[in-house]
Amino acid sequence: MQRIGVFVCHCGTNIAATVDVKAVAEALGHEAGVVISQDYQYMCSESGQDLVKNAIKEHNLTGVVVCSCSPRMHENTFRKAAASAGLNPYLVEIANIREQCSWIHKDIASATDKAIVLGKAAVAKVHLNAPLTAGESPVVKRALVIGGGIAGIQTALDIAEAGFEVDIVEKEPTIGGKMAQIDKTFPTLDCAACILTPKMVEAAQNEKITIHSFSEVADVKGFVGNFTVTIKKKARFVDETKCTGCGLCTEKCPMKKVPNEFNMGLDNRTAVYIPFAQAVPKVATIDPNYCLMLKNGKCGVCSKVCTAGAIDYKQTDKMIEQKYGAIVVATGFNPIKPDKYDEFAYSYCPDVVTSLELERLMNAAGPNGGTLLRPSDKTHPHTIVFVQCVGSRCDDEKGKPYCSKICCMYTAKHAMLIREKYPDTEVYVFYIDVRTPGKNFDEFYRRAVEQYNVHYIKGMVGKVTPKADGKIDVQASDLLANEQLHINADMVVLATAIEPDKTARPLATMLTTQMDTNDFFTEAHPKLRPVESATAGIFLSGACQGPKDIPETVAQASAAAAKAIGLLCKNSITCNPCVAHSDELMCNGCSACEKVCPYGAITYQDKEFRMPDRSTAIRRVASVNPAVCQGCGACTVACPSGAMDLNGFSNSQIMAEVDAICK
Amino acid sequence: MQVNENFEPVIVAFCCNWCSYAGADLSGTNRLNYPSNVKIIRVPCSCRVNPMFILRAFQKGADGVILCGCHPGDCHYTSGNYFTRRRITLLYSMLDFLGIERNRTRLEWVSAAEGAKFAAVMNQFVEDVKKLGPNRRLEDLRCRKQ
Amino acid sequence: MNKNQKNWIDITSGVNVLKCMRCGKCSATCPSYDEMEYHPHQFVYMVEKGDIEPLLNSKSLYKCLTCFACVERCPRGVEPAKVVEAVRLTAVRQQGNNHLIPDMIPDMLDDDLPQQAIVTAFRKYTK
Amino acid sequence: MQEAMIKRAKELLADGTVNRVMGWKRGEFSYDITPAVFETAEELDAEFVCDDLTQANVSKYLIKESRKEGKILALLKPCDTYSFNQLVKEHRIIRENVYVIGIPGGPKIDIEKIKAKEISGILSVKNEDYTLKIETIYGTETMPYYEAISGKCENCKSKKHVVFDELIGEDGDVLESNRFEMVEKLENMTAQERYDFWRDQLSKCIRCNACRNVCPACTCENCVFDNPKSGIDNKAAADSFEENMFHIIRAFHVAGRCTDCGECSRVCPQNIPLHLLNRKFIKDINSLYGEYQAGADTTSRAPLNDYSTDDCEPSIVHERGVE
Repeated sequence: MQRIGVFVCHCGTNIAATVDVKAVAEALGHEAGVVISQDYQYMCSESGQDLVKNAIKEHNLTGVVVCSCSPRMHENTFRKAAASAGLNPYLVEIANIREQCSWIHKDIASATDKAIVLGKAAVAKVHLNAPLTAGESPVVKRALVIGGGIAGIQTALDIAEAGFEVDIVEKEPTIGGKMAQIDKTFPTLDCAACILTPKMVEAAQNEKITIHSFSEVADVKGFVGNFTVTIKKKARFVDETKCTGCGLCTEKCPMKKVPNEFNMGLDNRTAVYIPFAQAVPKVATIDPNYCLMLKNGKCGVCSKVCTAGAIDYKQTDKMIEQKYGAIVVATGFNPIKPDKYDEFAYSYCPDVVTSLELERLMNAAGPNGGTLLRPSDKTHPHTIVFVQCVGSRCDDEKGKPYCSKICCMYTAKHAMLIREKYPDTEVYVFYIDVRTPGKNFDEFYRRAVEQYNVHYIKGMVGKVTPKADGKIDVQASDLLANEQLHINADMVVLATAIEPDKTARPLATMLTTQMDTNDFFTEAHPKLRPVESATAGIFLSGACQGPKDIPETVAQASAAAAKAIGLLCKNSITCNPCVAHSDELMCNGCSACEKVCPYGAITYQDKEFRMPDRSTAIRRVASVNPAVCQGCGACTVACPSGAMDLNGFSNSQIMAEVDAICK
Repeated sequence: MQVNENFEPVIVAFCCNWCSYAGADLSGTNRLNYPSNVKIIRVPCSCRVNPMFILRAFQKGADGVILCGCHPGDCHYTSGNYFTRRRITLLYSMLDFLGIERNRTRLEWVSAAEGAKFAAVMNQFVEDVKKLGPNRRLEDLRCRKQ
Repeated sequence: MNKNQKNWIDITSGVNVLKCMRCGKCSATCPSYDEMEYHPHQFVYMVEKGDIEPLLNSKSLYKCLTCFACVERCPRGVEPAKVVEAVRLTAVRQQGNNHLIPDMIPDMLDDDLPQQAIVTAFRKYTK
Repeated sequence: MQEAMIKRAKELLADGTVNRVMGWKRGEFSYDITPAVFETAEELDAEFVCDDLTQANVSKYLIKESRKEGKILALLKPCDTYSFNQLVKEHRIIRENVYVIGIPGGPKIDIEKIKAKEISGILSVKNEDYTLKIETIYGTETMPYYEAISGKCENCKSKKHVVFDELIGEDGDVLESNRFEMVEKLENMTAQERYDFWRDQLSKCIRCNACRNVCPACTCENCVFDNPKSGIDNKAAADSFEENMFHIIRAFHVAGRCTDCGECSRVCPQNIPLHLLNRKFIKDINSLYGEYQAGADTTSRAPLNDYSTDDCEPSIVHERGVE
């Protein structure tokens, strides 16, 4: 026999002003199985909770209905109260008579009627509630960081510092990411390599960190605390354990005409290559698209000169499987290619470059050894025009709708560096708005204007026309002077928008995390949970979540690490007990539920059953892994026989609510 | 059809916990009105709603049933509402095939931020069902309280 | 500010001038820039403010070549040329409304006049 | 043809390929052809029947039979192979335990259509050059073959066997059929007319459960309508609504799985055109989510267990047809 207690909250006047709470308590007191029905000023207060606890003990209640605010608000409060009084917390139901009743309706009579119906539905449901126990699931004490840029490196270092094993998966042959390509950093103008490479080395030398370079995540299974990840180690045709990084092979390789992606294709590399001198791991990689041995079977020079015997033309992609408790996504960004904008002549004029290309042109390790020269004729440029917002803040399909955030600052940096090094060069910056919020940022921009005399012009470049004499005509508007300008420039630099890496979208699908329309990962809460994804156990680090500069990226990387460490510190996590379960006697083994499960929580096994006629039969039946199931209920509807049901929201419970409402 | 001015329909609304139920809460927080005919049943995801529940509601005397879930692509469980969309499209099409008035059933995507949309949808739905009058075609008179 | 006029321009141009982020790319790209008193970005801005009278009285209206370079290059999809066209239409309508009425046609007809010319003139001067 | 089947079945029994044969035999009346399992050559000689009246789809029987000791021979008409394949896909039939021989399909004869001509006391029916010669206790009657064609064969969708180990006779092709004609006709009626149509039909239902019991897609270990835990269990019809609910839910449960074999309408003692509900789902699925034929293969994803991010919204119901 059910013994149900009903507790109606006034919520001060929030509920009591429009709902006659005494009448609600009175009406629900007559429902079958209800042994006590009370109202109280503030049910969630300590004395209100005591009221519930005492009633549970005094009346030996088997179920509790609280008519109060939304269950999203205080369901946990009352569950905990029930638990402390010895009642299973899942025998508590909330009737939402505030957000969905008293705050919506003005008429006391109809609001009271509705509150009674909602209460009755909750009573009908609680009749069928079963005590549930939250299971525990162990946490694997190892983290995976996807992406080895500054974000991934920082996250990995922080997690390792806390004493946990951490693996970095990087798709390129070296870690370092975009920051490795950058020359100087704003607003301090210190050398990027000088602050990044020590961190790369630190990551490589940290015994808790394993770097899987030239690797990709191929598959992700499992759930928070217990992910199983398949990592594809792409064939680099060089034995990582043997290669000493001496670079002899790269010197001797006869195939020297491969566009060097590290230098943005501004110079060439060999088919066997080490991306840059400070690469980590410092191991050669053979590019199979260009290697003469791999393409035609003729050459083998690198193998002959390698004293370590590290060259292995027969190497194939290798799959490794590893278990992780937490995953941090740090897939970063790429600048877009501005070739869709015909007016900027990027695709056919070599002296129109993107900012990242300029970064390489100015870098001491770049194609010109740090001397800024025009790519077309290697002469010194005397007039340089910077164009801001190329592809950012666009409302068309060519560009991105958002502000890329970092361009204003790096353009100021470029302008300043050029004026510092080549005072004879005139620098023009065409801007729409200069956006420099951040510590010492606006001061930095003002320095470019005031100290370095960079010409900032409010307006946009409309057309870039390469001329026969090698100069470039830049047609632009100066909105403040209200005139149209023509600048006879030597070089044009486009501050192109940045976009999430192309690998992010398929990765999001594997991780079952959400993305926005621009393919940036969506955080669990835009203000309060900025480094967590909505999927438990998956954290976000760096520009994969949105455009960020280096300090912000590092801050977020450490924050993501802190969240991951918080998870890894636990020995086990409590699972949601409101999960699906299959009644084996009714299951047909038809696999419909398995097909709709987004988590792969359903597996099948052949089980022996005793049939009514005492014979035995082997049947294929579904079973749900309660630690993997998240309780969406998709399977319960796919199941034609009704064998699949959901704890806490069972077929009969929902149907009881329907009946109570429709009566 | 005769329109009874005093007809107060029984409306059952199934709302997914993560978006639409929160959206309904938000319309409360913002004090946006909609008729008290609407009674909400919380489900974890719109894909938890079995066609049986919808038919059961009609059987027991509901005049309209509305199902609310996260916008496609925003499902907390990644794909639940996509399954919902197919199932419910086919079910509503079948009810239409059997001659049940189309405006008695509805599926709406309401996010946790769309309190105003929730109220507007409910106002519209109640109005539409009121126009249709009591559900005679799919109601089980036996279960109606006299 | 003439609200009706502004509404009419908004409707006939089909342009949401509020989308403009004032980058000036339209004016940067305009081949008639130097001929114009008011430039494409000013058209958009002044229509937004409802400051339409000066535009109606300016020769700039007729300097626009309708080459659509601004439409092509506007990063916000504002389509300034359509705004100029809408202002131009406003002016045309104001100046004795329609420049061509059907009753005028019979007098203009002669054997050498291609019918296409009448249709085109009609389209251009009436709308 | 029947002789060829018996001969081949006996061979397969003799060489041990199979130890049972799933076929048909005569029931209480000679024209009542019922599915039956044969274990010996003698039984086959004595009782095996496969003639123009043999309509029953034996796929469903193979769920249980394929779980027994040894292999069973199944003789499947083209339409039956779709049901068979669908059940293999759902892991209901254990394929390894069935030896499938594809046999030619219909059009088959429906005895009810002969009876409808007020011919009674039927002893036997023979097809002589597309004229039916009907021996009755009152003498011999004749009628044209096509006038007695079974409802389920009228809109044959395929003469192709989608699964078989060997064939007796030739394999055919998937046919162009106008099987959705009646569904379309209903769709073009007004809501009131549709309601009246179904009210007339469904009110005849006596909840005998024949449709469910014969349906090769309704193979649940325990049907929701028999299961007290489901909350909707009911055996007999207590009111008109329950027929609606039963038939809608049944059609929904088999949506995307129904191969359109037509058995439900064939066995209905009240002649309710139940297959129209299934065909409505098939038609909707084909038009909204792409052509799909349940049972055509064993690997594709069922349309209701699948989705596309740009599927139509349910409001499409409002945009089509007649309110």
